[in-house]
Amino acid sequence: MKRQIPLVLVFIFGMLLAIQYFVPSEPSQRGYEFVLDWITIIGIFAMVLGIWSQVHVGWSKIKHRSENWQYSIVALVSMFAMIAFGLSPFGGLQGTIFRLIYNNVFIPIQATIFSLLAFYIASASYRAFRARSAVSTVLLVAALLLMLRVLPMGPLADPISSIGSWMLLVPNLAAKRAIAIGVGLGGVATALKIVLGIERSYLGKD
Amino acid sequence: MEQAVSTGTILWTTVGVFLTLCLFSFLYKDNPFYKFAEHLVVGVSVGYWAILLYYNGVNPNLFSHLFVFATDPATKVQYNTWHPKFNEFYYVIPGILGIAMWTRFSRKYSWISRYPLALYLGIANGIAIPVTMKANVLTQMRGTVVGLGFEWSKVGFLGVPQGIWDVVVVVGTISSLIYFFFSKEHKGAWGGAAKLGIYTLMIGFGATFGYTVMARVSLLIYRIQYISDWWKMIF
Amino acid sequence: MKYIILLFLTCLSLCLSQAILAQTASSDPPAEAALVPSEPPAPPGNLTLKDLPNDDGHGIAVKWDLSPDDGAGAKSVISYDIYRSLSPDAPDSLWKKAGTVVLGVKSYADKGNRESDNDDYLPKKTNLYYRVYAVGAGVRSVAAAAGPVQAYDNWFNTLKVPELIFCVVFLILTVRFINMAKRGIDLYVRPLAGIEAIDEAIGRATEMGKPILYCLGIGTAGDIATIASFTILGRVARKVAEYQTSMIVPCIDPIVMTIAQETVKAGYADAGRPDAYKEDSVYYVTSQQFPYVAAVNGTIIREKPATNIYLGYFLAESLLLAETGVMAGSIQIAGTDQVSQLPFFVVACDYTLLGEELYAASAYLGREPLLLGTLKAQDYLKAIALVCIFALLALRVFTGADVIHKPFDMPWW
Amino acid sequence: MTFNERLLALDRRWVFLVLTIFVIIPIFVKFAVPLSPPKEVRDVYNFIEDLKPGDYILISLDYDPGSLAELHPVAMAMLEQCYAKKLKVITLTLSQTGAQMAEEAVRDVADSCLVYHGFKPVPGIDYVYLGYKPYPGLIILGMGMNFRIPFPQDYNGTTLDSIPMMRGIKNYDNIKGVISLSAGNVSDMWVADGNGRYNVKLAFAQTGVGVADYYPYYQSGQIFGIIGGMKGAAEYEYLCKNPGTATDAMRTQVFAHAVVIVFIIIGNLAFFLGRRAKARTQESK
Repeated sequence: MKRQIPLVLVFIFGMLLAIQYFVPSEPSQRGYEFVLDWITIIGIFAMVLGIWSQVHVGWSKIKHRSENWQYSIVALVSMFAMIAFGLSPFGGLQGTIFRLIYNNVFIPIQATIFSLLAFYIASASYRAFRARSAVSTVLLVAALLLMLRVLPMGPLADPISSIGSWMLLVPNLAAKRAIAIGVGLGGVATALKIVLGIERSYLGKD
Repeated sequence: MEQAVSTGTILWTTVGVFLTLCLFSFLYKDNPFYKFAEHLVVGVSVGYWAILLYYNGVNPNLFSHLFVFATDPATKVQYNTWHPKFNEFYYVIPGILGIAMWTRFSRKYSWISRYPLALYLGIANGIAIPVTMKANVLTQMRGTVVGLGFEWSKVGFLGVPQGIWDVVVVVGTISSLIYFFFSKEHKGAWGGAAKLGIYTLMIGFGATFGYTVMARVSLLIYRIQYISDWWKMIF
Repeated sequence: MKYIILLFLTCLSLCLSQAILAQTASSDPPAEAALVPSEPPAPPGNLTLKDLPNDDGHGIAVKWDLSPDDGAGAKSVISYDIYRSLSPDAPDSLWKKAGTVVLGVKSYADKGNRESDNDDYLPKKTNLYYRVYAVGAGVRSVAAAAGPVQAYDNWFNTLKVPELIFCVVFLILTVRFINMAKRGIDLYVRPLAGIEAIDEAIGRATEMGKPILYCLGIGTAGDIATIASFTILGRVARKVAEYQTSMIVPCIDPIVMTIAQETVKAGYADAGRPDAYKEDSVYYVTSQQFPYVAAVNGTIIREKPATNIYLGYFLAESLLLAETGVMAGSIQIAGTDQVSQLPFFVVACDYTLLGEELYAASAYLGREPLLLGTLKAQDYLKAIALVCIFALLALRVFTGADVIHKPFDMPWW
Repeated sequence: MTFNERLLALDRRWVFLVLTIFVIIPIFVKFAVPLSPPKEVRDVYNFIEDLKPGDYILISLDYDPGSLAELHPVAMAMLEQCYAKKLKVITLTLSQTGAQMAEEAVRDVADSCLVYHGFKPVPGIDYVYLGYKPYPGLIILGMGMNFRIPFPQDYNGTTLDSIPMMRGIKNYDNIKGVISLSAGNVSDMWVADGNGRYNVKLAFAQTGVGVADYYPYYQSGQIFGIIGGMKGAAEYEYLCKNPGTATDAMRTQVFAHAVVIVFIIIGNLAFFLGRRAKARTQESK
């Protein structure tokens, strides 16, 4: 009851959905769309579990006064404030405060975190691009040549730029293809392992 | 172009710039400003996501099937009248499955939540099997076989015919695939092919890395622009 | 406001220039380029209608012969307009425009909507009639109605035969190798560096008395990479429990969190220490990419985990997380199916599982014969794919491109 | 601790600091980046330079606001070049979300011509903006027959025949070339429908991400030039001697890349010196 039925459900639905891909008829399409809605709806209900997890972790930090507990208050208050501002009495998704917070807190922070990559890509290059072995030398040289494309190189500009294009179009393409084929087969194997019930650790014990 | 900027705009942009600087301070070391910005954005994003799911998820995907919706003639906004409708009653099933997730709050009945999880994984994996097979395996095979031109008359890199480079692509793809074989040890000729494969992979990785630097620096330029716009607005 | 003024000025200057030019241009020859509706082009011929194959029963395949005026002369065709109706002699207003194609094209797949309240509804098993107009410069040809034709459901999509063959072969191979494994036949797999590193890394964490951070990426529980990561998480959790280390699993999705909790709990139970499992060690952070990164980075820098494991679906956060991990002095193991992110993991992490190695990892860690069976099946299908590539390429080289192009140009692909 | 050991153990915050400084410097210190535009960019520039005043050119601004950073500078520099050369410029967009942006660009550059060149191109006489219409493939084909088929009127609703510069201008035969600035597959349609069917002389400006896909068209001669990404934009501005936002951004890019490259070189030097020193101490033992 606790493990067998879920395993049977995984098998039946996995097989049905895999077969559905080959059946274009209307009932099959409608069934597919209906079942996709299930996934969405289960995900939405699970959001309550997510919020609960946030509150639980945050609250236990505050209660036990563990390190940095003050910041958990920031997280919890901002979460509930955002939910409150987003509810209909405040205008819903188009509410003024909701929009303002979204545009002036959420968006700038996202963009800034993304832009940290400029620094990280520099420090990672400095640390990791060392000619330790033949393989790492190849990695280093390839990256270096692509970076040199941007610099004013005078007469060297054309050859460097064409080597760069060549690397993107020939070895890079081959590497991407091979990885994509491997990933495809590995992905199918993993999905099959779940559907056939060979892999079942996600269902827990007992 | 002088334009009057409202105090509100200045205030809110200042908030944004302040948070931006808080986050940049992480580069020096972890500090209270970063911790504040981090927890703030986590809270705001969870709240935002929850609200988004409610309006764009629960309503269109569930409630609209179970209840009669009406449109407010003034604002054109749809609202739920909470009057049940019965022609799509089967949408009760996902509703029940969703609620079954909540049994996790109880120790005794939490196993019930495995049912929706099992369905979720079954559906996701079932969909994935043929789609992955097609999108990754077959499409890439096709690309290798007919995607390349093998034109011997066209001059490519280093004055070598483009067709030769196409052959190099095929050889690179095959040797990289050989690198990924799990059943055979990398020894002898097989090991040589695998080695060629790993070099191909590394050139590809290095090139991608070097190529990406520009895009990442662009992100930083925009951020600096954001701060300097604010600076100009204030002073 | 400024735009309105500008627009106004633009209009004004336009009018003025018109007025000025009207005087000077009066001596110009008449504008020969003006669009004088030419004679209508000849209509397309031989209209044939068929049920659209491989669809849900709301589509019709329309074919015609090109109009004689297609692509040449003053009254050349520019496009063809396809109209559909429920009756051959319905007035023009009841003919619904189904689509437009450019000159030189002589077929159209009319995929209608399946909802009866939709404007583009194409009813199933109902007589339908079609007209195809050749449209010239400002005029269109006459068109005769053709029909009737009916749309039917199809029960098998013949365009998906290649996938079907590959899937079935894979299934057969998997079942065969699993049976071999069950019978105790030893299946060899070569060692994989990243896998041994996971074992060492957990040992290191125990020595240092520090936790292990396991990040499942930013995929949902429906992404195969995340699912593969669950299978590895179970084994890592088991080892963590055996070594009596602690672990931190921040999740980006509530469902991912739920499954991860079950998985970790099971891992602890397998190790015989179910009581050591702490519910809060697997927690939900937020569903948004960059706030999630901010939080995980904070956790890494504050908790200073001995080991960070990043396995699953990753995008730009790959380097953001991995570099922070380096700052915190953690050993790092990564793996993703995202080709574009592998370079960053390779550069910043100590071990990287490349692409499909991520999917193989659970078999390696568990060493369970059944899992090794699927790994073998994977290798065999890879070999088949290689053979196919070779064979097709050889065919292409020896017989010329046309032969090989023909099957590949079919809408299968 | 020897010098190279110290270098090897260099705190990454020094990298961050140096990068920050070199990213900020170009904002305050303006100087010309010596760029050496490759042939494919020079080809586009020279094509326009070699046209005679009064020649017609079509510039299709087929990008949406998302690609503004990379393609807008090209649009600005190119439009100014055309206006300054007194070409007759026909502009339009095949991107749904780009209609208003393109209109502003076309007009703004005309306005700025007054400042830089002492005259203002007149709409309807020196340039025309046709606006946006859906189905790019059909539009491109339609214009091959007659501009009036897809665009009976311009963006402001003036019929084409009452626009002075459009008199007698029927189709691609009356214009010297087409330059499409695009972030996506509209370029493919220009090649297939424009060049393939009507032999239009064609050049592209593409975003950095997409440019690699369109080089084959340049090699095969289907397009006569291609401008790629921010770098291409800066190079074009450089050729036009009209530095703008792309040049500014490029200045920062050059510095940032130089910093990263120098750090990689330093790291490797320290690594090799350290290895040699280690080998020597082992020898002496």
